[in-house]
Amino acid sequence: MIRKLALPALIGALALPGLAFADDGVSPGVFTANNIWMMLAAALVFIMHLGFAMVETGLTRAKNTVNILFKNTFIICSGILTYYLVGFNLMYPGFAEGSAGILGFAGFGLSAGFDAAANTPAYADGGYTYWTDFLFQAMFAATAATIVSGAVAERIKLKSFMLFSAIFVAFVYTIAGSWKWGGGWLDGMGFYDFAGSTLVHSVGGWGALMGIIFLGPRLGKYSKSGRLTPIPGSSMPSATIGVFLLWLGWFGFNGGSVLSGDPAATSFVLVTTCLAAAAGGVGAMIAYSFISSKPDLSMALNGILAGLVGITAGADVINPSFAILVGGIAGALVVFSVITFDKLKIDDPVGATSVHLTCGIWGTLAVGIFSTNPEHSFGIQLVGVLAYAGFTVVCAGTLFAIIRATMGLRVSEEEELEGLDLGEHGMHAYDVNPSTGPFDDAHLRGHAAPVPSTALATES
Amino acid sequence: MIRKLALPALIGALALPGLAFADDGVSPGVFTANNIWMMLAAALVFIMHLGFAMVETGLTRAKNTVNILFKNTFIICSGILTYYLVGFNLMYPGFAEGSAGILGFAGFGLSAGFDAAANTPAYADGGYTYWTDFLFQAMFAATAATIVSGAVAERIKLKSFMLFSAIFVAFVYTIAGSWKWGGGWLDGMGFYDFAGSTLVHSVGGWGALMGIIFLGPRLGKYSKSGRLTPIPGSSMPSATIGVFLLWLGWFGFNGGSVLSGDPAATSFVLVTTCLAAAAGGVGAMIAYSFISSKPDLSMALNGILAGLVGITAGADVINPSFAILVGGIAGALVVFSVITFDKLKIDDPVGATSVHLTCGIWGTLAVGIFSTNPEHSFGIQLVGVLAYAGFTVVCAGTLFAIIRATMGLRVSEEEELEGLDLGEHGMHAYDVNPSTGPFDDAHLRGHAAPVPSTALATES
Amino acid sequence: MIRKLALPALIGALALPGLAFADDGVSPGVFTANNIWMMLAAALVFIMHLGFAMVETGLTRAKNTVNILFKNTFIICSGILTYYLVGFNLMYPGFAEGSAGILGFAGFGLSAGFDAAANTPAYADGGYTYWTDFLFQAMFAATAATIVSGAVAERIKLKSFMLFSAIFVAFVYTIAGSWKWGGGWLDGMGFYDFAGSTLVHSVGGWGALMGIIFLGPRLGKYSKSGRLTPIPGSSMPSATIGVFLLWLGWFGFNGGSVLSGDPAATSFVLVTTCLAAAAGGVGAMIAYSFISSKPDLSMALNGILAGLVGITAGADVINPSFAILVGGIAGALVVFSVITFDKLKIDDPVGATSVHLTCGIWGTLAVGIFSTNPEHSFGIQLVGVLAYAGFTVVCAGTLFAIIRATMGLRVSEEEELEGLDLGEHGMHAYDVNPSTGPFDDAHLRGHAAPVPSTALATES
Amino acid sequence: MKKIEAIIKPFKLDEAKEALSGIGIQGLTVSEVKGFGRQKGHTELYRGAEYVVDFLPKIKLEIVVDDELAEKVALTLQEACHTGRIGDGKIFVLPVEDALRIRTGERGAAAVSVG
Amino acid sequence: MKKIEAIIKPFKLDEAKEALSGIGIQGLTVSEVKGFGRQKGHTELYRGAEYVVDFLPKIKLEIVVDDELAEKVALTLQEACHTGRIGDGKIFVLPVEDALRIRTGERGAAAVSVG
Amino acid sequence: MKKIEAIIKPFKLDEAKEALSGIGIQGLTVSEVKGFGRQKGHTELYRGAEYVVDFLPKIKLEIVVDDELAEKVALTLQEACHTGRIGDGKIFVLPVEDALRIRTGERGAAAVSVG
Ligand SMILES: Nc1ncnc2c1ncn2[C@@H]1O[C@H](COP(=O)(O)OP(=O)(O)O)[C@@H](O)[C@H]1O
Ligand SMILES: Nc1ncnc2c1ncn2[C@@H]1O[C@H](COP(=O)(O)OP(=O)(O)O)[C@@H](O)[C@H]1O
Ligand SMILES: Nc1ncnc2c1ncn2[C@@H]1O[C@H](COP(=O)(O)OP(=O)(O)O)[C@@H](O)[C@H]1O
Repeated sequence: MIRKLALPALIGALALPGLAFADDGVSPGVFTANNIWMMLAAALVFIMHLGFAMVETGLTRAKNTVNILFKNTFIICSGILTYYLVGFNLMYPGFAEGSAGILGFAGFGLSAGFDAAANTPAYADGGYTYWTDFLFQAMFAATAATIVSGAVAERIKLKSFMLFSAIFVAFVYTIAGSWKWGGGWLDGMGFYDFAGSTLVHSVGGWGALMGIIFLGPRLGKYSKSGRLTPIPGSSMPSATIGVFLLWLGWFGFNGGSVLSGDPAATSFVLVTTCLAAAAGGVGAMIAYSFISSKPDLSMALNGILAGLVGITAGADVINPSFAILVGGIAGALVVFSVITFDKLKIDDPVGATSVHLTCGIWGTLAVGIFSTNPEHSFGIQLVGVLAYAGFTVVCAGTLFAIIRATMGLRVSEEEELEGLDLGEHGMHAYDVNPSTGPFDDAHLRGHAAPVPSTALATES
Repeated sequence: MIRKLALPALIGALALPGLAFADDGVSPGVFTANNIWMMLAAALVFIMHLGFAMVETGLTRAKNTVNILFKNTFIICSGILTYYLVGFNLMYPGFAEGSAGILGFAGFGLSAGFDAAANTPAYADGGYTYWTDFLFQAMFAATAATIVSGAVAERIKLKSFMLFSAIFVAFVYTIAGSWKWGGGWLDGMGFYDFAGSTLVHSVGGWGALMGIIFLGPRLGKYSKSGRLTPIPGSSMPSATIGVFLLWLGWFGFNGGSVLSGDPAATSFVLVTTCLAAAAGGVGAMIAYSFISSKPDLSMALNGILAGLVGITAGADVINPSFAILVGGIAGALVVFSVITFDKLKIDDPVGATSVHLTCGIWGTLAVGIFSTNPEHSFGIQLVGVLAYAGFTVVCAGTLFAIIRATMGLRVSEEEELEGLDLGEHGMHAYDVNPSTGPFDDAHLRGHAAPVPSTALATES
Repeated sequence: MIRKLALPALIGALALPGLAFADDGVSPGVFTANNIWMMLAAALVFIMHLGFAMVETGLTRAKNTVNILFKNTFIICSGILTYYLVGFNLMYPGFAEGSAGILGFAGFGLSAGFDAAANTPAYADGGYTYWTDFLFQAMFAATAATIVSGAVAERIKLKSFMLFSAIFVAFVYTIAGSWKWGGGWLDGMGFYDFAGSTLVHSVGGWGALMGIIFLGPRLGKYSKSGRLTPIPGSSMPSATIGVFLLWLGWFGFNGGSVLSGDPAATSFVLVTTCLAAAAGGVGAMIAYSFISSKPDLSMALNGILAGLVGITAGADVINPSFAILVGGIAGALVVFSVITFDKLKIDDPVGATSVHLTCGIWGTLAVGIFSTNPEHSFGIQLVGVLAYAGFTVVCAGTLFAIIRATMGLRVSEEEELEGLDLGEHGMHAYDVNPSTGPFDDAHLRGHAAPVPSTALATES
Repeated sequence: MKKIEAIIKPFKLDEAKEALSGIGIQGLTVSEVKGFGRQKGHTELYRGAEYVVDFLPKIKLEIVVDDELAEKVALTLQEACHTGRIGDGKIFVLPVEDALRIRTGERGAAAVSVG
Repeated sequence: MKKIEAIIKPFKLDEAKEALSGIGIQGLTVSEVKGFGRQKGHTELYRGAEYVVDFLPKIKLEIVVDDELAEKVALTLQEACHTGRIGDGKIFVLPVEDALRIRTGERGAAAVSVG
Repeated sequence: MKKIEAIIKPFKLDEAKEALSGIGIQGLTVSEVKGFGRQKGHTELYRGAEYVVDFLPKIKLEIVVDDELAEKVALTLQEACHTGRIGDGKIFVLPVEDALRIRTGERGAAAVSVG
């Protein structure tokens, strides 16, 4: 998606609203329908944040669950607010003719939303209103930081992560995004990334990788001799809920990136998206069958996400049969990527780097191979991949280095062993023992009020 | 939202359908799109019931989980049926010109849906059909009782609650609602409540408060000396799922309250809603940081809900920057409200009164402060708040008093200690021990069939 | 729903696109809105797969949870892919004039989607595009196999089930479906099944029944003397999440079966659907109250599903008051069906046969009783029910027989006792003990890396 | 030395702990167990079928003390955990030959003393 | 008095309980434990990596009885829990010096008798 | 025979097991317990209110061995589980009168020997 910057059109619209309307050829019905589609796409991308929270919760240990949920709650809240404050106008600065297209800023807040034509069809060819535009983009923005969250889970200090993620969403993601979706230099070069295999997923993935490198693996994951001990997640149902919600959210992530409800374009994108997701799941199952005769649910789930990330760059320009290929390869790739990263002692509890970085790159390059648009080229796609790699690695690396040097990045070993829930939050995530045992009743567990003596007398 | 009562228009429509259409200026495309938006809003409000169920499940103990889930399942089912039977026509009675606007009833059932124009643009300016109208309103209705459910959890008798909630939804909520949304006396006075900070949330909140007062605190929450012992919830992932689903549902709760898919209005409302939610979460985090250095997830989650409840009364008339303020204050308020209620021995396991009552009042008054509509006044908003307070307190109080005197309100102390799941339902909510221990296998736990002897012989 | 096969229209469209448009009388606004509705319906049906996964997870034991989640993940992935490959064109072959209407095939893949008019209003009267059509139908298809999954849970071999479900979705469901929705012989006879009480639910239900018969009951469910020992599920919250998501999904399942966003028709269908669901829940509660004074949550949840399945065949032709009756009866039926099947030693862990088969039949026959369309007859409905019964029983039975004879159907007794999670996947679903005990930390549980000695020294 | 093992009703744990503190006991070990005895289990229900759960949740306390304290601990526990209703539980006294404090290597009575 | 401690395979609990009832035992305490012994643990898999879980789920039974009953309880349990396969478990007999029924204050054999 | 009961810090389980293997111990039984002692519990927080959790997670090991091995097991465990910090735990030695291997019916020392 490239948001059309409708500033000149806006001026025209103010002068000649009737004509502008006629020019656009967009009826009130189409405008209303388009805008509804885009608002719902925003809602669907919103629910992806719950999806991420659940995947991360499921694939990490129960002693760190509150911490993970808190981080995800913080990211969506702070992400929306910083996007309101600066993000939206950093990402869509309206680069002037002849500008380098690297950095621009259109001012704080959303005052442009009160322009007379900002919420008419004139704003964006009748695709959506200014407010919808902001909302959809804001929901996207927080995604990048969420990707990092899973990779650094179970050992990063809460406050350090909060600082990192706030800056990452507000500045790194948005400035990087302006290069393509904001109409910056990569857009000028012809780089293509429909809905963010690179702009969202690889950016998040590079951030995740830097986090892992600066933190090191979790205690106990590797012995001194280097032998790997897996650390199973705490809840496969949670992980599954997460992945299905993410797939659902992708209806909006990719479907909304059409930037209108155009029937042919949106439905085509949903078909390629779902085919790639399905192929990703099956691809991962097949690839894993070469490794073990016992199918791994977490890999199949990662495979679905891999397929989704893989098709995201080209969901509108890759035909269904190739979408299956792109998704299936992504699903296989994610399996080998997870295992390879594990061998390299890059300890990523949820496979975020494999899903978002490895498959984000693959998806971006796949546009260069399979696109129906002859203008897309593998070389330029590669340039884009490298540009985002360089920028994000430098920014995230610098951020992590500064944070590590000042406030520290990793919790103490005691806290890590005991769990971040107790260390950072002083509480537990679960107490599902239905018995009336003492460990399920806080009032017995702690310094409790004596139970009224009548209760004792009547208990049978 | 004020549902336009299109009866006169209907008559016109029957006579001159073509003209009615032209008058409305609503094309089939806009009508179709509007109605789709409203149906989806109904679906989103529906899923809020799962959200409530999960929040309540998460923030209470595992020994009462089945009971909570059952109550929430009952509320949505019975709520829809009573709204069909009487609720819809109590809430939207079509007060006659010159009526007092306090109580009206348009008859049982939905036969008006078969009027010739009931499902044409003539019904509601092309915003939606009669059937959509009913569905959207029905989904709203059950919400008020659900708010009570959380507050009285872990100690109320199932049947007593079922009776209370059925009457509360069918009569109290609907009659109160008619005063404003049904075009009654408060509407005439100029009271404003866009989507129900007062009509839904405070009404539910007052009911919750009365329930708590009539029931008293849970055993063990306060010692004889009055010292407070917290009773942690059983599942923070469930609570988080609940809050994210509620936020998602609010896209429909507030977005649907525009009563059409009007692009500018709906998208504006979604932006203020999401900004307030985000600010509520951050506001609660900041406020809590003055109390403890260890952030509390449940407070952050309550903060999001607080922001949502707070903006609900004025989501269409409060500008984005003020929406952040309203939400942020709500988030801070909820923290202090939870702690204050706890000090006052008002034992609310899920913080329902703090979220829905405290912030519902705040949101309603905030319209008087921040509204862009100069006709909105703080004084009249206060009148509305007080009117709903009075009516609901009296109705809910009377109901609880009668139920307590007749069938009893609170379970026995033994049952409360043992858990309502066993007492009211004879079953448990969880058995997630994956081992083959005897307590996970009912056939070993209970009077079980002897395992076939071959099984024994082959077990290694 | 009967998908209009727009092939002749397509030809017209190619010749005279402008006229085609005028003929259809569908404006771009309506077309866009309709297609959005249908895409969202596809998304809602998609999320039903998560609903099924959660219901099954909740109502079975924790030692089989990974297996259940894996099966559900596989079904949706493989279902979409086989529907792409052959399913769509088996189900909608475009039976030639005068054909028997039993079996047809329109070729592999989706190349018809690239026809010039495939994504214009000419394709399906402006209801949706070709791509949307495929997507919506694909999401439906996998549902039938999912129904089987729950019924055979906790004892079927993974690979055997995978093979069965892939064939069942690709061939049995699709060929059966072509008889009615594909315009085949039953459609010609006047059989009516709006959204699949029979075509989806009974077909799945018959498959489930055959699976249960071929497998036999779970170990420990029945003693040698035939006495029944219930096997409670592992998570009532999961089951509740599942049912609410299924209800939500039904907004798309039934609402999308209108095959357009027509305001009156879609909103009518949603109202009957929700009333029946609510009545199903209440009906089950009432029916169960004759059996026990302690309400059973799982029965109430099954009742909601029963109401939904029951109304599905006639959601567009049964008036609201009768929808309540149909749903309420379905809710009561499901209670007696569950208990009766249990007595007959048909061991269905999740009640799939009672919900989908019993109530699918009831719903189909109910059309013959309550339909507002005088052409619908009880007799023809019965013919349809029997035809689907015969075909599915034979196909599923043959499949299960072949699989049992070749690769085997049931896991070993040891594996069943130990759990399929360990046997088929070598892993566990849950580890929610938040303590740092050794059984929650893989690195202590397994052959672990020694914890760094500094950690020991500092642990307090 | 003796080991006192007590099987008690779960909600009595707090009172037991307080009572033991009252007589100077500073250490004990607790576990969740299931008990089968004269106290009847409850009937559970699931989807229309009943089954009896015989095993009831109980708490097991283990306290190792010097010989002379054993009787006092047993009586204190009996008093604290007594409700007079079936299922109150049992107290067993077992001989212990030696004790060792892991931290210091102290043996015998010193290993379980307050120091 | 003696305490019989038996570590058995989980699915044998029911048979053990039945067998003990058969010889008049009316009370016992059960807990979930993990056992490490000659029975090999199983290999688990997660995301492509294997690890061996050495600790297997077992059930521990504790039954305190009069001296004369001890041998009978041990033999009854051995028979009921026997499958002949590695990992069937162990039975230990420990001396108990005293018992006390919390409800009544009865001591010694009376504390664990049917009364 | 003797039964060695050790209450240790959870993260020491693996080292304890390795150390015992080192001296030829092939069987043991483990359970999760909560300990109350001189090691202070931690403060937990919930919605603005604090409460102290006194019971800390511990692991209980039970190993039955021949009399002559008992001392060695105790000392090995003490060494392996020692960190020098409060809460390291205790080791108790109890007399055992008999043992029985369910699989074979072997009695006494043979029941817990490697065979
Ligand atoms: N012989 C026994 N050996 C070990 N534990 C026993 C024995 N008898 C009873 N218990 C334990 O004591 C608990 C209480 O016993 P019960 O017979 O129900 O009541 P009471 O002690 O009041 O007579 C049982 O649940 C069980 O855990
Ligand atoms: N020396 C021991 N002390 C305490 N428990 C033991 C001992 N040896 C074995 N166990 C327990 O007995 C169980 C069975 O022992 P194992 O050696 O596997 O088989 P078997 O008893 O058939 O020889 C173990 O899992 C463990 O719980
Ligand atoms: N008298 C006792 N009887 C039984 N268990 C005890 C006793 N004293 C301590 N314990 C157990 O030993 C653990 C460690 O004891 P603690 O006093 O905290 O530290 P330390 O052993 O280093 O002095 C406790 O948590 C408890 O489980």
